[in-house]
Amino acid sequence: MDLSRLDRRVIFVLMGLAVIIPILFNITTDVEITRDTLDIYNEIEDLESGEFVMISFDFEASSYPEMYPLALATLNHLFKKNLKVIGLALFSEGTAIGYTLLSEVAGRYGKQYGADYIYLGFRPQYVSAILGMGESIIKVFPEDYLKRPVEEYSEFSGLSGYDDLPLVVSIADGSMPIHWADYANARYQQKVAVACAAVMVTAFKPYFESGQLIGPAAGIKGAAEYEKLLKQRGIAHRRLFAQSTTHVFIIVMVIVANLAAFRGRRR
Amino acid sequence: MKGLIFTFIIWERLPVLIGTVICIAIFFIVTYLVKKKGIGKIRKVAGLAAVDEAIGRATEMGKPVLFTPGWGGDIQRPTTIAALNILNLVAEKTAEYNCELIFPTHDPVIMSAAEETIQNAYIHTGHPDQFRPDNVYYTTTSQFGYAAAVDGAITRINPATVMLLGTFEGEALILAETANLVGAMQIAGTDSTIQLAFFLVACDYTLIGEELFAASGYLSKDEKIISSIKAQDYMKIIIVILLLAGAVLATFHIDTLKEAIM
Amino acid sequence: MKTRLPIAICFIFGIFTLIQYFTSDPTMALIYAEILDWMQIIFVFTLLVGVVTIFKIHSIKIARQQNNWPYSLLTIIGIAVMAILGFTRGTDWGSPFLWIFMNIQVPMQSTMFALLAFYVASAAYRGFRFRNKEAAVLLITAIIVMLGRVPLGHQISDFIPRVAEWIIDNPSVAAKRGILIGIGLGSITTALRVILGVERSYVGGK
Amino acid sequence: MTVETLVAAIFTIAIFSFLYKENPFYRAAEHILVGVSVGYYLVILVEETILSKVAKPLIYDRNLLVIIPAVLGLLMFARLSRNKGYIARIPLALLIGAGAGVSIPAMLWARVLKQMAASMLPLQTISGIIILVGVVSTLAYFYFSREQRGWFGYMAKTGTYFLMIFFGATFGYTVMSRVTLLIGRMEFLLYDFLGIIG
Repeated sequence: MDLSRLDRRVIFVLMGLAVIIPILFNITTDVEITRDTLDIYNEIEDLESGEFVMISFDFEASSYPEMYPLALATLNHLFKKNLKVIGLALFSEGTAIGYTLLSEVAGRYGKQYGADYIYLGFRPQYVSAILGMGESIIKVFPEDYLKRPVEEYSEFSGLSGYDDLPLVVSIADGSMPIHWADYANARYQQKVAVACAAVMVTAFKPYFESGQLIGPAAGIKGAAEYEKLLKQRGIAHRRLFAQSTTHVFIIVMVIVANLAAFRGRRR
Repeated sequence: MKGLIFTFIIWERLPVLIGTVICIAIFFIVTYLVKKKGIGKIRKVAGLAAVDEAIGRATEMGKPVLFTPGWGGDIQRPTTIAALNILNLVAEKTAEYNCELIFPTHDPVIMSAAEETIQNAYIHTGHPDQFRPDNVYYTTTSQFGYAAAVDGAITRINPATVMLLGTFEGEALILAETANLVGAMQIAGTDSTIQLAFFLVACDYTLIGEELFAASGYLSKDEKIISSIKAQDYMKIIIVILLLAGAVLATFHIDTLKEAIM
Repeated sequence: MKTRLPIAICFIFGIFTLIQYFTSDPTMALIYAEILDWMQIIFVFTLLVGVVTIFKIHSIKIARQQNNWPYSLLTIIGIAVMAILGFTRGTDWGSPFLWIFMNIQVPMQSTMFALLAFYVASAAYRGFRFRNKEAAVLLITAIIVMLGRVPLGHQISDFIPRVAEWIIDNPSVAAKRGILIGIGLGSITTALRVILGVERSYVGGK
Repeated sequence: MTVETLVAAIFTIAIFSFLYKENPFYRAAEHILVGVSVGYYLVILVEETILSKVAKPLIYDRNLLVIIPAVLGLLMFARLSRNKGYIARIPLALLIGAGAGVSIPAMLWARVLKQMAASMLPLQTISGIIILVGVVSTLAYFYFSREQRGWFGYMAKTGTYFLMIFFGATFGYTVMSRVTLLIGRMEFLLYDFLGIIG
């Protein structure tokens, strides 16, 4: 059999098995906490209870499986700290997901909509939305997601621009944190913490190293670390075992492919 | 008057102001030099010849060329503009060879700009009748709705060449692998650094980051684009000099330059 | 008129927003905030145009009974159902609009994205070869990072995650900075071309 | 099993079937996905923007200023006409012009100056040297005014290696993300749909 010309469907089947089998075993592994996750955790931990914090659901429906554990961990932290949470979305698909997640976690902590948190909804054209909120949040969002004027919520009616927000948290699957850095941080020196998909880490790293962004809690490992810091082991911990085995599977495939190609060449 | 100017300017932004002025100055000087002194030579980017080869191949096989600028770019992005410049050249070639050109996109504004570009290219080369407006279309703004639609299109129309030039995100590898599955030649180019890793592994030819901009200049021999690339090159020289100076100063614990820039 | 007016508008708004950045003038700040609002509103209309286009394309397909027209019908039904439900029954918790979104759109899109895991495997198998020194560097770095970012790497040796972290914090950051600076410069010169009216591709010119 | 799970599972499997080959089942799912996502977008946009930023300010606050962007927006529809398309260039020009204007200082500060400052590190440390060499050689690779020969060729070549390290690291991280997504979908099929309790 010529291994270097394996039908891709065979690879697909093997890949499927590499994921399914470990899931069935349901093994929970432990994680080491890294500095990156600790950075965002500490930033939130240092806020005083009752301070405002903005959380932006900057992701699309497609990356929900990866973003869900991250969003859950961050929201748990925000509500546990009794912060006043302002939710919004800069991707249209994040709108409904953000609202669902926010309501779900707020419910667990017995938080009241309008008093402890609000959800502003979605604005297109993220650059002008991010810049606009620096001038006035209420001008950008005169109404919340439920179509009530934001000024009617006495706890939130005094919001002006970024000056009132010690921290913005961006839960992102794509490059939105870079826009937060390029516009909110560059123009208004707004602190922006990031929980993001693992795929974005190398792209964002220069921004973290230079202090333009804070964090990140990244991917399933970041979520597991965050869970450990909050002492609430959950979904991210459960997924790590399958994650490990699948990585190993891909590495083995690459080695096999190279050996097969090498043997083919020698012949 | 002096006091007025003093309060009018935000002084913390002075470094940015100086930088902007320098950039604008270089831009004008270089544009002038390129026009008058003809300094407009740039090196060839590897993999460029592939564009011609790819269209020739499609013509021989009697199959279409599919060009898509990816998901995530909008019309004002430099990448999109570079992609449209290349599209213009591709359209001229496909018009000449009478080869079908298909252009799906996720953005209605890009769609209309592309339609104008392609139509002009067909008129320009004297084949206005071959232009089919239905081949330039909007799919959906949703990322994977777009990916599903382009994927479906690739498997159904079976193009000889797939050009993935523009701003790509997660959908990049889906499109590249599907193109490979139907045996199409893939030419990719993007400034989305994450997807470049996949394009390099999965595609026949890949233009890396700024090479995409340079490619559009090299191919079109367009003075305005070449001047831009040249201007960027001069800015890079300044940046490298500043970087070296800054690092040397930092070594001796002098952070003046660093602080001045921030 | 067809190209001059747009270029003039482009120039005026470009120069204004550029200068405004450097000033503390309150009137200019107000106008600037207004412009940002306008951008959002205009942008929404461009998307509406897109929706109309897609409706048109699929309606034509159905009307002419072109190849695969029943599938186009599904698209039209999808748009119509979502629009009707969204506008009449709201988008709040428990609305049918949100139900379809969470149970049809979200699962399909995330599955579409999950297909990538399979493609990663096949692309890695097909394309990840020690062809030359560059490819070898790419391959080895990828393997170290893949191992270093799961608990398994840590269990094999403490060394692996530490090397992975070092790579990401040093050489990888350096390369990304180079790319960032380059793209930053590219964006600046393109923006200048656009404002000065040299770049006219968006008005269909050369 | 709830209706929700059943519906989601059917569509999930329809998409996965593409891995075997393109088929009518996938094609139907693809077209439904396009339709539903466009419909979703339409509703969110109209409710979140047109109503709250155009209609309500106009009706309740008598804010006549919003008529300007609304009219400009309506001009975009000229695109749909065969010969009046050029009218749409006016609102497009505003979007592009203002977008370009705000981007210049933003790019210069965040992508150029800030990144430069962060790269000016003391050269006694290994990471200071690596960052400097890496940034400079990568910039050399993207320098187009000179052929990559001689000493300059070596520099550009060094840049290529830095780029490859970056792409390799990115590849590794991306694999991680994609695998997580697949695990998420598989967990859904195994736990929620098939009811296999792990």
